This record gives sequence, structure tokens and C-alpha cells, in this order.
Amino acid sequence: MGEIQLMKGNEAIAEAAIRAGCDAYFGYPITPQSEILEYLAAANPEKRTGMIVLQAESELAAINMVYGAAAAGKKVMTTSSSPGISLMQEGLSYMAGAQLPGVIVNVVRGGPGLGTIQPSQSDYFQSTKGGGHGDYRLLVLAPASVQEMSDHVKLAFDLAFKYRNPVLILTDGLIGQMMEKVELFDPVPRSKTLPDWAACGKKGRPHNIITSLHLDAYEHEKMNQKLKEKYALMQKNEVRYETYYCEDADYLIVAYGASARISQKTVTLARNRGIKLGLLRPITLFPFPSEAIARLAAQLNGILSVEMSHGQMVEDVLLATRQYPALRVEHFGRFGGVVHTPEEILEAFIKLFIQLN
Amino acid sequence: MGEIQLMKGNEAIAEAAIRAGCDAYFGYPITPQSEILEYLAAANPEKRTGMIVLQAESELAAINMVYGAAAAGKKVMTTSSSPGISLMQEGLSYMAGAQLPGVIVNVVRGGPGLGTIQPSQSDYFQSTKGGGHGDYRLLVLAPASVQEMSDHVKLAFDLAFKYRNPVLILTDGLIGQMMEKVELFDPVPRSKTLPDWAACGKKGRPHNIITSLHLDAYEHEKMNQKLKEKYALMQKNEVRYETYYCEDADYLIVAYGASARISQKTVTLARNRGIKLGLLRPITLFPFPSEAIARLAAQLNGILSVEMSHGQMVEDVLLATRQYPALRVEHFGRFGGVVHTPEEILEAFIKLFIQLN
Amino acid sequence: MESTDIIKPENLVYKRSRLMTEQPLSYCPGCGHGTVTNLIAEVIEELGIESEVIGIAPVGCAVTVYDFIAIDWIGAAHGRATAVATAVKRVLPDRYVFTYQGDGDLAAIGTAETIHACNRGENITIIFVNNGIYGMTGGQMAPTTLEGMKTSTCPYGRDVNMQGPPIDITRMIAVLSGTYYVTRQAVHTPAAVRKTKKALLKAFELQKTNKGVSFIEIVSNCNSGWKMSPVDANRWMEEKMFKIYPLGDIKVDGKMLV
Amino acid sequence: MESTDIIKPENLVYKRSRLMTEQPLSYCPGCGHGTVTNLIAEVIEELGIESEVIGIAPVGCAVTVYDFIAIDWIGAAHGRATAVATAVKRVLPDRYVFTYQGDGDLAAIGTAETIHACNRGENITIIFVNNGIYGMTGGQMAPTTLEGMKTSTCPYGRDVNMQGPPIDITRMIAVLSGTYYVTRQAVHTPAAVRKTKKALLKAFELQKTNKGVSFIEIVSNCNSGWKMSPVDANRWMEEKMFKIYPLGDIKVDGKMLV
Amino acid sequence: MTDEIIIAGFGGQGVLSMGKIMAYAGMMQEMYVSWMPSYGPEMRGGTANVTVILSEEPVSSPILRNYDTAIILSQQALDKFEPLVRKGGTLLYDSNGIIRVPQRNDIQIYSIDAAAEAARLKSLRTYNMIMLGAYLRLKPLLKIDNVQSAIKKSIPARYHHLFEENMKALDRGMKMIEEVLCH
Amino acid sequence: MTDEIIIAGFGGQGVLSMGKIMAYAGMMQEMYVSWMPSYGPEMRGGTANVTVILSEEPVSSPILRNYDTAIILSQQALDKFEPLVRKGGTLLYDSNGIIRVPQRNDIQIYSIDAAAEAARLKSLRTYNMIMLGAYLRLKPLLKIDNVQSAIKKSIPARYHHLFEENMKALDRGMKMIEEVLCH
Amino acid sequence: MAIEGTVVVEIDRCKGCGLCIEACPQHVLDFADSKVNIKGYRYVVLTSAGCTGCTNCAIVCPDRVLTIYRKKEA
Amino acid sequence: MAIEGTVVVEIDRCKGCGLCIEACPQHVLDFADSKVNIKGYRYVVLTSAGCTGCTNCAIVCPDRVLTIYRKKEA
Ligand SMILES: Cc1ncc(C[n+]2csc(CCOP(=O)(O)OP(=O)(O)O)c2C)c(N)n1
Ligand SMILES: Cc1ncc(C[n+]2csc(CCOP(=O)(O)OP(=O)(O)O)c2C)c(N)n1
Ligand code: SF4
Ligand code: SF4
Ligand code: SF4
Ligand code: SF4
Ligand code: SF4
Ligand code: SF4
Ligand SMILES: [Mg+2]
Ligand SMILES: [Mg+2]
Repeated sequence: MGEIQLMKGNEAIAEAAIRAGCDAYFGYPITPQSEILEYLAAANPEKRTGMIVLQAESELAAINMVYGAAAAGKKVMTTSSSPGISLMQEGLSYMAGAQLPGVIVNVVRGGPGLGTIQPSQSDYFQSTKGGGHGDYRLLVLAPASVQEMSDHVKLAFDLAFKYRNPVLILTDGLIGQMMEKVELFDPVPRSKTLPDWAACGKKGRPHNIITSLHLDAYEHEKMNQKLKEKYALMQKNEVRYETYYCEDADYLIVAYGASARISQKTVTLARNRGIKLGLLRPITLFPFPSEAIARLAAQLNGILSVEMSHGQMVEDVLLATRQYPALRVEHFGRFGGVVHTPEEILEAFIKLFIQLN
Repeated sequence: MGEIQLMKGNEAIAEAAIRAGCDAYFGYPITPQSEILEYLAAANPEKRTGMIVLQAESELAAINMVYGAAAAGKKVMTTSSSPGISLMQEGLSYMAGAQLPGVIVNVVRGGPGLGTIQPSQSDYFQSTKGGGHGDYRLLVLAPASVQEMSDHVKLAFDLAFKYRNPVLILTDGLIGQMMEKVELFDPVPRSKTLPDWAACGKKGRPHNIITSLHLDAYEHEKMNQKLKEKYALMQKNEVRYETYYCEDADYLIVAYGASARISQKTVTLARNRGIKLGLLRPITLFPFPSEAIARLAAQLNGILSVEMSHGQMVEDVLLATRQYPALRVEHFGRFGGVVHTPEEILEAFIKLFIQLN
Repeated sequence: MESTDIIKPENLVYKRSRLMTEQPLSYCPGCGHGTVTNLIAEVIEELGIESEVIGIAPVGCAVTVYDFIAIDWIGAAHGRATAVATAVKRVLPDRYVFTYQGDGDLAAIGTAETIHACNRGENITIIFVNNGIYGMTGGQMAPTTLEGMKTSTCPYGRDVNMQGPPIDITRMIAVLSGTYYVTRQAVHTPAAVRKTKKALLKAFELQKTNKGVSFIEIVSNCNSGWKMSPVDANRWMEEKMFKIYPLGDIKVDGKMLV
Repeated sequence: MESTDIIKPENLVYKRSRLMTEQPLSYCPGCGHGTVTNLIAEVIEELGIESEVIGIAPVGCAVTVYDFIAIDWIGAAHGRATAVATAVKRVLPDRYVFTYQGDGDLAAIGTAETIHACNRGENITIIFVNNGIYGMTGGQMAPTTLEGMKTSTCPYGRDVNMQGPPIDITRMIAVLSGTYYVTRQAVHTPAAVRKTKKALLKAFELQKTNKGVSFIEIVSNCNSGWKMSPVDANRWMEEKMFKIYPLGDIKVDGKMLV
Repeated sequence: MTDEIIIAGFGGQGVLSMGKIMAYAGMMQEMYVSWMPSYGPEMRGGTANVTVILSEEPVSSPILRNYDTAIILSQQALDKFEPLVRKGGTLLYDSNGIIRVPQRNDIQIYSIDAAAEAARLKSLRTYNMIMLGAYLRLKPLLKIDNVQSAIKKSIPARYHHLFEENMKALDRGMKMIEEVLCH
Repeated sequence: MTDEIIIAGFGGQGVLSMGKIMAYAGMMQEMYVSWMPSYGPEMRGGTANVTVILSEEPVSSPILRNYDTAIILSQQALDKFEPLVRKGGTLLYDSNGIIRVPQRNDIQIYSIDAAAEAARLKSLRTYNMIMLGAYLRLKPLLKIDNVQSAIKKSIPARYHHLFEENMKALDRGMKMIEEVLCH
Repeated sequence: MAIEGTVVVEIDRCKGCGLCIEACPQHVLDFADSKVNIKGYRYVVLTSAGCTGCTNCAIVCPDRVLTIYRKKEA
Repeated sequence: MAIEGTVVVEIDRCKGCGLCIEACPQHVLDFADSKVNIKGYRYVVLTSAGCTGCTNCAIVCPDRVLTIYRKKEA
């Protein structure tokens, strides 16, 4: 069994990065995730594993540093929160276009604009549909506990290199700031070799070029076709989700991250009242567990998408259940930094699905 | 009748801004839209109307200049192309959060990354779902001709001030670079008064504050609720679209902008072959003409969403037709800078819908 | 100490500016931001320009300064205050426009906007509170953090070999011909406060003459971030900060002082 | 002119670097970018470091320089080359890392990244081609455009009152202690080319000593953007550009020259 | 058994570390625990509070609207959290500086003068341990052994003398509340 | 009648303005017209080309894969566009500098030595007008009056002498192609 | 007369930073003995006569807690 | 012997910018009379004897069109 610790989600991310053999971290302070950079600065990973930690002059610089280290074939991470992630959109599009691996963590706070520093889930669209320009996708992981904050970092690096694609960990101020128990995985040594596509000095091979530019549109279309196929492959192979009381469910909550852990309690409350409510928690937001939801749809009377937002993931739930037009799919969520309680989710659920029936 | 000219789409945008009484333009060069700034620089609008034209040091600076001039109550515009628009995502989120009017033009090129400078429609998600952080929406207009490049600028300013929301004109290198006939609207004088919410010196009233910050989450949720209602109002009142041969259509193409004008020819080709194909062209992408599509859905055997992208708008078409699960909705589009021909759209359509049936 | 005979309107020699709202300042006890905020209000009041002035608030501890001074304000995105100010001044050239920014805001993320607004010679006043740290976010290293100084992101002290030396952005912009008046002040003693107030008065007055940027750096304490008492923080500031950021005018009437 | 007796391997005194690929350069006829590109290849070849060097390409006319010199390259986003280089050098400290950037890239959109990489003293070489214009996008005004000079976005000439004067970013970064060698060169005459080559050699060699940034500005023509013949453009450059951007070393061995 | 606790006061009073010790002790006895601070700009010299949940079941939300127990260290905190204690819940506060005492009669209310006691012990920073001691006596969920280990864990090795001081304070807190309880 | 035209050569040969004059003339006679340049970095000293559509119907895509007419001013352009002319279409090229002549026999091919003629006329920049004249004679869609107005419009007032030169070149082009046609 | 000036303290605005105490040339300011205001801060009071109304304390006070009066020379 | 050096021109690489002509101290380079290369550019040739193989032309040529040979002093 790994080392047990009581840790903040943010700290777990930082410690996991060191343990996952991350080569470099570049970041810029922003609440509610500054503990990640602070933990890394204090942990002195340069001594522990040789990992580089550098505070950049901005998020813009940070994501382009990530681009650089990734282009050199290294395991690299950055973290920020909503406004800072918006500043990275050009860089993320470049990484996707140049097919570079890398881990980006968004500890979401309430937007739009400067908004509030309280937790939110309103960056779902940006994360899953591509906030930057062009046809690209990030692989998006949504941890729901401090444990997963740690585990997903390792998973994210693996997936990033498997697909040569940036992986986004979409979490929020609630999970970032809370402490709970975490079992840390054993450290993985930093890689001593560099991938053969990396721009790291061309010793013994033709020169490598990392770029997302193709002046010729047909060339560029070919590249885009390759990306399209890659995203399809992710959809085929990388869907991850968890179900809870779904076998006999008449109703389903779909919720990720913080909303999922809160909704789990709602399920208990509902079951106590004799309502057969289940929970499906997407762990990957892209690829989205559409098929799993569709499989359940036949048995369901209704689905509630619970998100701390105006309702974004609900569109993916609607798309997933297109074959069931009679199935009501609704959204409930507090937003703008307010976190819903299990009880109010239940109330909303009853109002939407039970009282009206 | 207004003045008739042969103009590039980009030039039409610039000339229309001057005529619409725009107070200020801030921008940064990028292909394929640099003609807008160049036209404005040459037209000397400072003399013509007093309009300010300033080349910013970056798109980041430009969007924040737009934010500033808008906060001061002025009619302001910026233009860019895909990578530059990605850099503006934080600023756009701030504008939406602070409820500022302003016109942003994206002359899209192929992405992701540096991509290519050839035309594309792959920034649909970014534009319509919010590429920046937080729950917000831009009102998105999609001109399909040089004439509309001119007309939409005026419309965009009107809508921006009506809703105190940024309006995005989503066009592409094809329409930006092409010349065709345009009838210019008569110049509107620049406004002499400033809106009462503007931060422009508090003469005779309590002081105004333009901000998107609410430290208290409940305050911020209230603000978000207001935004949500505003977006719902737009969905109610501002949907715009055009239909072409839809009355008796068995099949429908949904396409906007450049793809729509190309698809119009496809409709003719199909009709010539006895296929009852129609075209619905969304003019507003947000709000999306979902109801109009749903109304047609009952009579249709299939819908083809034609976009120069991997398939983005097709999700909105699928959502619009949820009540018709048997209705096949497919996407066709060249991408990465390649523009489809009317003929290849027809071929794709026949392959997808006719041969298989 | 009963002194009711003194407390009469005609004996009043100092009270806070009428432009200050009732809202208590959000700054930590003893923070220089409070003094700077009040001085700005006093200067605007004295110049009688409260209806013609637009302040651009930063993201930093002064983010809610708009709640404290009753003038029109625009809250800028982190680092972009000078871009916002550029636009406001260009569209409203007869107004007074100023930014209020911290060192992270102005000299890290906002470097490009700062330098280019100064290079263009925008007719604005830039008020720059340099406390050598990111106060608002909890005391991280700023570009202006001193060598060896400990912050939450350089807990073993800033290592100039890894993170570079503290940057003197004020000297960098002073060489640009777009800046007309550049000075470095402080607010830790009554004398310093009086000087800073004069500098602020001058800076605002200069906007009428359209001569370019007036730039007031104020070296200030962040006692919370530095983890010192306010009094100790000011002492440390005098000892350490002023060595790297010496007070005084840098450029006057468009001319560099040597 | 038949000279077959001279054309023998043993008589060869100059041919283009073997590191240059067969791909014809995409630059306009007579553009200084071509000479700079070739010089970089020559210097890398001479130093024998082709397997240990990573170039960071800009967005600008040199965007496809990676097709011309057969070394490992990374194409950066517009303006971000020094941020990319920072990371590459930090994760691969034993490699040679350099950026190749234009004036729009380095001194407009990339200002913050340029200044902070220089301030941190990254051990990289920055090669900065200053042609006073945005060449690639069709000749728009750059921050370095001369006063009165006409470009497509200042068709009546740059008005310094509205757009600011040309910025001398090289002097600005030279005062930072993170830069060790800063020089301004050109490539319009054989003598200038030889000097530039020496400067480049020195810049790359310095990377071994870990002393910080070596920064080579090369004042160059953009005859297309300037709308002149190449020969006229070089003449105009000598007359006008060198006045504002005088050639020569600015900082050597970490010391400013006066 | 479960306890959903808010600890609230000013920054510098040791609110966060008190919570962390409780969560750590809970974790050692195989409870599900969570610790969730209020975070943000209000930290600056202002209020500080943390929600600690000690539970037999997995914790859903670490942010709560209502609490079983409130441990209150300032007037502001009292004003804010008194109404949020669940009916039948417990409110423990330090009487120092409290000018408006709690009014509810549907909850258990206890107060001790911990600040004064810490001053008397000449160990101002063990103030929070006095409050913790009082809590432990009121709600005996956490085993003292585990609390002791948690405190040890939270003090850097080189400050070991502080450990003794802290334990003494903990003990004082328990005693003080006993006196109150005996009334 | 409709003509879908590609005009291709080097930057500086007046390719874009020739296209613009054609589109403008078409617009004046109430045709639907579009003018679409290739744009981008290859403009730098390299190739330049423009697609002009003159049509009785609204123009769908201004970008085409195939053309009715190709007006070709360089070898590179000839190599690229010869295969893209529709069967039965027209290819008009300037013979100057052409070392590999067109090979297709399913299209009409014409060539004139416009560059030499322009040199002879001592009016190098009217080169494109010679080609335009030849086109107008080959495909009589556009009325000369309208072309004349379009040329006038495209020349700044202060350069009015250039107008005469241009008209002369236009005329020369028509004559030259007539000579070819008479063969 | 000894008292030439005096200070009015808005107690609940004071944050107890002590900067005014440090700045007073007459040393007539100090914290009110171990008392705190509504926000829990120690706060400042005039502890003895001798205030000259010089305003030093007021202008270094970040929170402008202090209002100063000075008797006009008759 | 008069010819000490010579130049080999890769004609199709030349862009006709003329910088080498300008740079040659011997004035032995010029454009080939009204001819163009495959890309339509005028190109440079050695027009007379006198090349010293100084390499000036080669190193100012942005496209490195020219290869230079110089006879070794015997
Ligand atoms: C884009 C973005 N990045 C980061 C932040 C987080 N942030 C808020 S204030 C701040 C720094 C404040 O430091 P400074 O400018 O020195 O002001 P101070 O608080 O010290 O006065 C940061 C990094 C943000 N709000 N937005
Ligand atoms: C974010 C972004 N903004 C703008 C552009 C468009 N762009 C490409 S190159 C360039 C400027 C090139 O000028 P410079 O850096 O001086 O290089 P030069 O071509 O003159 O060598 C611009 C603005 C871009 N590609 N990306
Ligand atoms: S954190 Fe520092 S700068 Fe911010 S208010 Fe507190 S003392 Fe002032
Ligand atoms: S546009 Fe200018 S900088 Fe670019 S290749 Fe041509 S001459 Fe050189
Ligand atoms: S006014 Fe002057 S003398 Fe009086 S208390 Fe204040 S500082 Fe002291
Ligand atoms: S300076 Fe102001 S806030 Fe500080 S102790 Fe004095 S009166 Fe109170
Ligand atoms: S090598 Fe020297 S002499 Fe010979 S052609 Fe070149 S420049 Fe002239
Ligand atoms: S310098 Fe090079 S490209 Fe230019 S004319 Fe001479 S050989 Fe040709
Ligand atoms: Mg600061
Ligand atoms: Mg340039």
C-alpha cells in the first residue's frame, strides 16, 4: 500500500506530478490553485527528482513553456484557474495542432470574467469542445476526490504520451482546496529517453520539426484528418465512468467531479425515500460516456444533469440519449461560485420529475 | 439606394464600421483579415467621423482596449483571425461578465495552431459555446456575402448595445478576401451621448463601476442568473435564418456563411436531378435557429450539416431535432483550409442519404 | 484628554477625503495600499476633477478600490490596465484617466501592455504600487521580489540564478520618450506621504498638457506577504527595498535625471 | 569565362552550408532573412553542434526556417519563442537553444516574454531580425517602424504622436543583468555579413559558459514591405535605419559599452 | 457517528491547523474525513474558517450550509455561524471579545475564556489547542491518542518543546469545559 | 452566359487589378461577379492568382477547382492551371519565358507575346491590359465601355495619362489575338 | 495652553497596525489596553496630552481612522 | 594568370535581387541579358574575367546561389 496522507487536492496534484516523473512544471499564481506551485517550490523537486519548477511571468508564457518542454519530449505540466486557462487557449490549440503531450490542470472558479474565486464547473464547454481555434480536442479527466487528484495526474501523463495530445484535468476550487485522505502511488523515475519525434538535438537521425503550420491547405487537411481519427480512437478506447445504484434505477443523475460526490449523497437520500435514483459519473468528459448513458436510457424515466453551471454537460447528455426522445433530460445546478447541497439537488429532482408526473 | 461598390468582404467590414458610427477600432494584423485595419488606416476615419483607429501591440492588448472603450460607453470593434481570437478569450469572458457591448470579427482560418491561412469554419464551438471561462454567450452573426459583411456590422452594434453583450461576427477567409457587389448603407452619425451605465466621469450621478468581480458567491450567482436570463431572451428574440427551397424539401442542408452560399448551388444541382433538397442558413449561430429546424424536421428524411470543420454545428442540429430520433443527421465538410465544392457536397449527400436508402 | 473645546469645525485640520465611501478598506492592517488609495481620493478632491476622472482598477489587492473611492472605475483584467486606460483616454481625451496597479499586474503579466502604453506616450497616469510580492493571491514571488527574499513560491529565498534578479520596470519605461514624469515614492512616513501626494498632484495635472505618461511608483509594504508586523515591514522596506528601488524623481519634464 | 581549370574541389573557397536543405528559401529576392538563415547554418556547422542544437522558429517571414536548416526545430506561437526557448533550455541544459524572431514577434506581441527571458538570464541565444515592419503579413507597421515611414497600416507615415516612436527593445534588454552579450549587426554588405557571423559564433559559444542571454539584433531590409528594390532597400536602410538603430556591440562580457 | 464542524475566527488564531489536527486524528481512526477552508481574499487579515467533517460514511460535499458543531473564536464568526448550527447542535465559543452573546435556545452553548487562559499560560499560540481540548471533551469522537499523534505530526521536529506546550493546553481546555459542564 | 476565370502569374504583373477590372465591368452590366485572390505568404515575391467569376446567376463559391478560362502569365502558373481548365475551355498565355508549352488538345489554347509588346510600347505596367484585351476579344462577355469605365475607376485621378496608355494596350491585345485567330 | 491639537479615533475602523503610534512625534498615541474593536483589532487612543495636531498620524494611517483638530492661534 | 577565381551560379536558385552585382569589387557580375530562369527571375552570370574569388558575392547572396573557387597560389 502506498503512503497515506491527509492532503489538499492541490497538494495531491503537485506531489503526484513529482511522483509521476514529471520533468518540468511552469505556472503562474491564481486562486484557488496557487498551492500547487507553492507545494512544488517547497518540495524542491529539483533535488528530489531533477524536475524543473519555474514561475512564469504569465499564463501565456507558462503554456508556451509547456509547449516548449513538450516539444523537447519531456513530461510537463501547468496548472491554473479559469481566467488563466482562457489565456492559454491559443497555446492549447498549438499543442493539439503540433500533437504535443502535456498535462494542464484547471481548478475552476466561478466566471465569467474575474468572477469569484469560489468553485464552479462552468468551464465544461471550453474544456471539452475546444476553447481555442480549430478542430481539436483535449482529453479531459474529471477527478472527484483528492485521491483522484493524485491518480489522474499519472493517468494524464500516460494518456498524453499515448496519444501525443494535451490532457486537461478539469477540477474546481472545492476539490482543490479540500483535504482528505489520499494514498500516494509509488514514485516513477523520470524517463531517461526521449521520444523519437522530439526536437531535442538530431543526433543520429534526420532533423525533427515540431509545428502546427501547413501552408498548403490540402496538407493541412490531411493533418486534420489524422487528428480526427485520433479523437475517434480516444472515443473508442478511453471512455471512463463510474456508476452508482444504476442497476435498477428509474432515474439517473449524471454529474462529474464535485457535483458527482455531492450527488452521491442525493442518491442515498432518494433511495431512503423509496425513489430509485442512480448516478453515472463521467470520469472522462472527452471522450464522454455517451454509450453508457444510452444503454441506461431504455430503463429510465428521466435524467438530471447536475453541474455547477448554467447547464453545459447537459447538451452531451441530450446528444447521448437522442434515441429516446421521450426521455426527459433536465439540468440542475447552482452556479457562479455557489455549491449545491445534496438536499437541494433532491428537491430539484423531485420538483422536476416526481411531482409533475 | 445606397452607394454601390465592388469590395472585399474585409473592406466592407471596415467601411461599414465607419458608417455605423463606430467610435474606435483596435486591432492587430493577421492574415486573412489585415485589410480591415489597413482599410481603416487608409480611410482616415479620424478625419471622416472622429473614429479612433489604433494598431495594438497584440490581440491581447486589442481586446482589452475594446473592453476599455466599451466600458467608457463607446461603440468599439476589433477584428482578428483564429489564433488571435484565441488570445482574446479571457477578454471576451470579461466583457460578457461586465456586460459590455462591442463587436468582434473573426475571419476564420484553418486551425488548430498556426494551421493555415486558408478559410475554415472550425471556430464554431469556440464562438457559440464560449471559448473563454464561465457561463456566458456571445451573440454570433454569420454573414454569407460581402453585402452581409457590411450589414452585419451595423446589426452587430445595435444588438451589442441592446443586450450589453459582445457580438461576434463569424466569417472566414473566403468571404473576407472575395470581392463582390455591395450596397453600402448610409452613414449613421457617431453617438453624442453616452449610456448611463458607462464609466466616463460621474458628472451629475453616483459613480459607475464596470467589473465582472463578485467576491461573494451568492452575489455572483445572482449576476449569473441575470446573464442566464439575458441569453434566454436572445434565444427568444434574436434568432435569424434564411430558407431556400424548404417548403417541399425531403432533405435539408443546414449551413452557414461560406458553406451556405456553396450549398445553395448544391440545392440547385440536386433539384435538377429531381431530389427535393432544401437549405436552411442560420444567420445567428447563437441563438441557433433550433425551432425552425425542428419545425421542418417532421417532413424530412435527412439533414446534412455542411461545415468546413470536423463537424461542430452538427451537434446543434442534432439537439434541435431531438424529437425526431429516426431522422438521420449527418455532417459533411472539408476542413483544414480546404473549401468544398457544390458538386462534392452533392456527392456526399447522395452517398449518405440516397444510395443507402 | 477631553478636548471638546478643540473639536470644532473651524479647528479641523485633517479628515479623510469626502470621496472615500463608507466601505471599510479591504487591505490588511498597515498596508500601504490604504494610504495610496486615500491619497488618490485626496488629490482628485483637491483638483476638483472627480466628475472627469476614470480610474482603472487592477487585479491585485486593490481590485475593489472602486468600492472605496467614489469616482467612475473600470476593473481591468490582470495586467491589462494600461491597455484599458489607453482606450479610455483615446475615446475620452478630455477626461483624466489613471491606472492603479501592483507589481505582479504591471511588471509580470502586464509587461507588454505597460511598455507599449509608455512607448506610445498615452496621456495617462500610472500609479504603481511595488510591494515586491503578489499580495492578493497569498504572497507569491513577484518580478520585483528582492534577491534572497522568501515568498510562498520561493520559500528558500529568491535565487537570481534560477529566477532572475528583481526587475526595475520603472527605469525601463523611464528611458522611453513617451514617458514625461517618472518618480519613485513611498508612504511609510508622514514626510513620504506628503511627497507622494505632491507627485500624484503633479501627475494628474500633467494630463492637461498632453505630454505623455506620468508614472508614479510607490514602494510599499505587504506585511502579510512578508510575514512581518506593519511597523517591522516598513523598517525592512527602508533597509532592503529602498536599496534596490531608491526613492526620488527619475524623469522630470521629459528629461532623465542622473 | 570558361574556368573549368579553377572549378576543382581543392579550389573551393565558398559554398553554402551542408546543413542547408535543398528547399529553396521562401523569402523575397534580396531579403536579409536569407543571409541570416544561411549564416546560422554556417555557424552551427562550423561549431559542429548540429546534433545538439534546437532552433525556435517564429511566426513571421522566417516561419518555415525549419525547412531550410537541417537541425531540430520547434515552431513557436507568434511572440512566444523566448518562452519556448526558456523551457527547452531548462529541460535540456546541455543543448544549444536559440530563437529566430522578427521585430513584430519579439518587440510587439512578444514583449513580455522577451523581457522576462532576458531578465531571468536564460542561457539562450536570441537572433532578432529587425526590418521595421511586419513582413509576413504584408507590410504593416511594427513597433520598430521609423517615424514617418509608410506601411500598410500607417499609409501616411508613422505618426509618433499617435503611434509612439520606434522602440529600441535591444537597448531595453541590454540594461538587464540577465543579458551577457548584446550586439546590433546587419547583413547588407560582405563586411557586415562577416561581422554578423562572428557575432553569431560568439553568441553560440557563450551558451557553454552559462552566462545568460546572448542577443543579436540584425537590422535588415524588407524590400517587399518597404516597396523598394533590394539594392535601394539596403541603401535606405543604411541611411535611415542605422541612424535609429546604430550598428555595433551594446554589451560585451556582461558590461554595457558607452 | 458523524460530526460536521465549523471552526471560525480570525486569521492567525490557528483555526486551520486546529481543523487539520482533527481531520488527521479522524483519519487515523479510519473515519472518513474532510477539511475545507474558506479561501480567498477575505483571508487577508480578516476572517478564517474551516469546515471539518468526521464521518463513518464517505463525505459528499465538504462545504456545508449547516453544522452539528460550531467552534467560534470571534464576534464576527459568532454572528455569522450561530444561525447555521443545526437544532440540537453544539456551539462552543471563546468569550474573549464577545459583546453580543449567542441567543439561541435550541442548541447547546458553551463558552470558555481560552484567550485569557493562553495568556496566563504564557503560550499565546496554543490558544487553539485550548479550544480543541474543550471540543474533545464535549464531543468525544476522536481518541486522545490520535489527537496527540496528529499534533506531533503537525509540529516540525525541531520545535519539539512546542508539543508539550500544546498538550498542556489541550488538557487545560478539557478541564475548563469540565468546570463549565459542572455548573 | 458565365465565365469562370483564373488569372495567374507573378506578383507585380498586375494579375489582381486585371481581375478587378473584369469584375467591375461585369458588375456594371448587372452580372453577378466575384473576385477571389489566392492570399497568403506565397504572395511574397512569388505567385499571384485570382479567380474571377462573371455570371448571370448568384455566385456560390468564389473558389473553384476548375475553370472555363485561364489567363496565364508564367511557367509556374501554366504548370499549375493547364490541367484545371474545363474540357472545351480556353487557355490564354503569354509566351514570354514559357519553356514548356501547353499540351492539352481538348481545350482552346492561345498565346501572345504580351511582355515583349509591352516593352515595345515602353509601357511595362500595361502588360496586364494587353492580356485583358486579348481575353475580351476571345470571350466577348464584357462590354468595352464598361471595361473602360472600370479602368478609369481603378486609376487614381492624378494619373490620368495612364488611362490612355492602358486603353492603347487593351487595343493592342485585341489586335494581337486577332492576328493569332486569323492564322 | 498645553493642548493645541487633538485626535478623534473612529474606533471600529482602526485595524491596530500601529503605524500612527510610530509616526507621532509627541508619543501621545497608543493602543487601548488589551481591548479590541468590533472586528477584533486592538485600536488606538490618545494616551496623554501634548498632541500638536500635526496630522502625521492621520496621513500615515492607511485606513484614515483619525480626524485631527488644531486650535487656531488666537 | 588573370583568372584567379570563379563563380558557379545555380541559375534556378537565383532570384535576381542584384545584391551580388552590387557587392562584387571587380564588377564582373551582371544579369544574363533579358533571360529568366524557371521561376521567372532574371539571374546572374559572370560577365567578364577578373573574378578574384573573394566570396563577397556569395556571402551577401541571401539564397546562396553562388559557389566560389579560387586558384591556390602555386
Ligand atoms: C489571468 C490571471 N492570472 C492570475 C490571476 C491571479 N492573481 C490575482 S492578483 C495577482 C497578483 C497580485 O499581485 P500584485 O499585482 O503585485 O498586486 P498586490 O496584490 O501585491 O497589490 C494574481 C496573480 C488572475 N486574477 N488573473
Ligand atoms: C496570434 C497571432 N497574431 C498575429 C499573427 C499574424 N502574424 C504572422 S507574422 C506577423 C508579424 C511578422 O512580423 P515580424 O515579426 O516583424 O517578422 P517579419 O515577417 O517581418 O520577419 C503577424 C502579425 C499570428 N500568426 N498569430
Ligand atoms: S496582502 Fe499585502 S498588499 Fe495585500 S492588503 Fe495585505 S498587506 Fe496589503
Ligand atoms: S516580406 Fe519582407 S521580410 Fe518577408 S521575405 Fe519578403 S522582403 Fe523579407
Ligand atoms: S496629530 Fe501629531 S501630535 Fe497629534 S497624535 Fe497625531 S501625530 Fe501625534
Ligand atoms: S494607523 Fe490607523 S489603523 Fe493603524 S493603528 Fe493607527 S489608527 Fe489604527
Ligand atoms: S567572388 Fe568576388 S570577385 Fe568573384 S564574382 Fe564574387 S564578388 Fe566578384
Ligand atoms: S544575390 Fe543571389 S539571388 Fe541575388 S542576384 Fe545574386 S545570385 Fe541571384
Ligand atoms: Mg504586489
Ligand atoms: Mg519584421
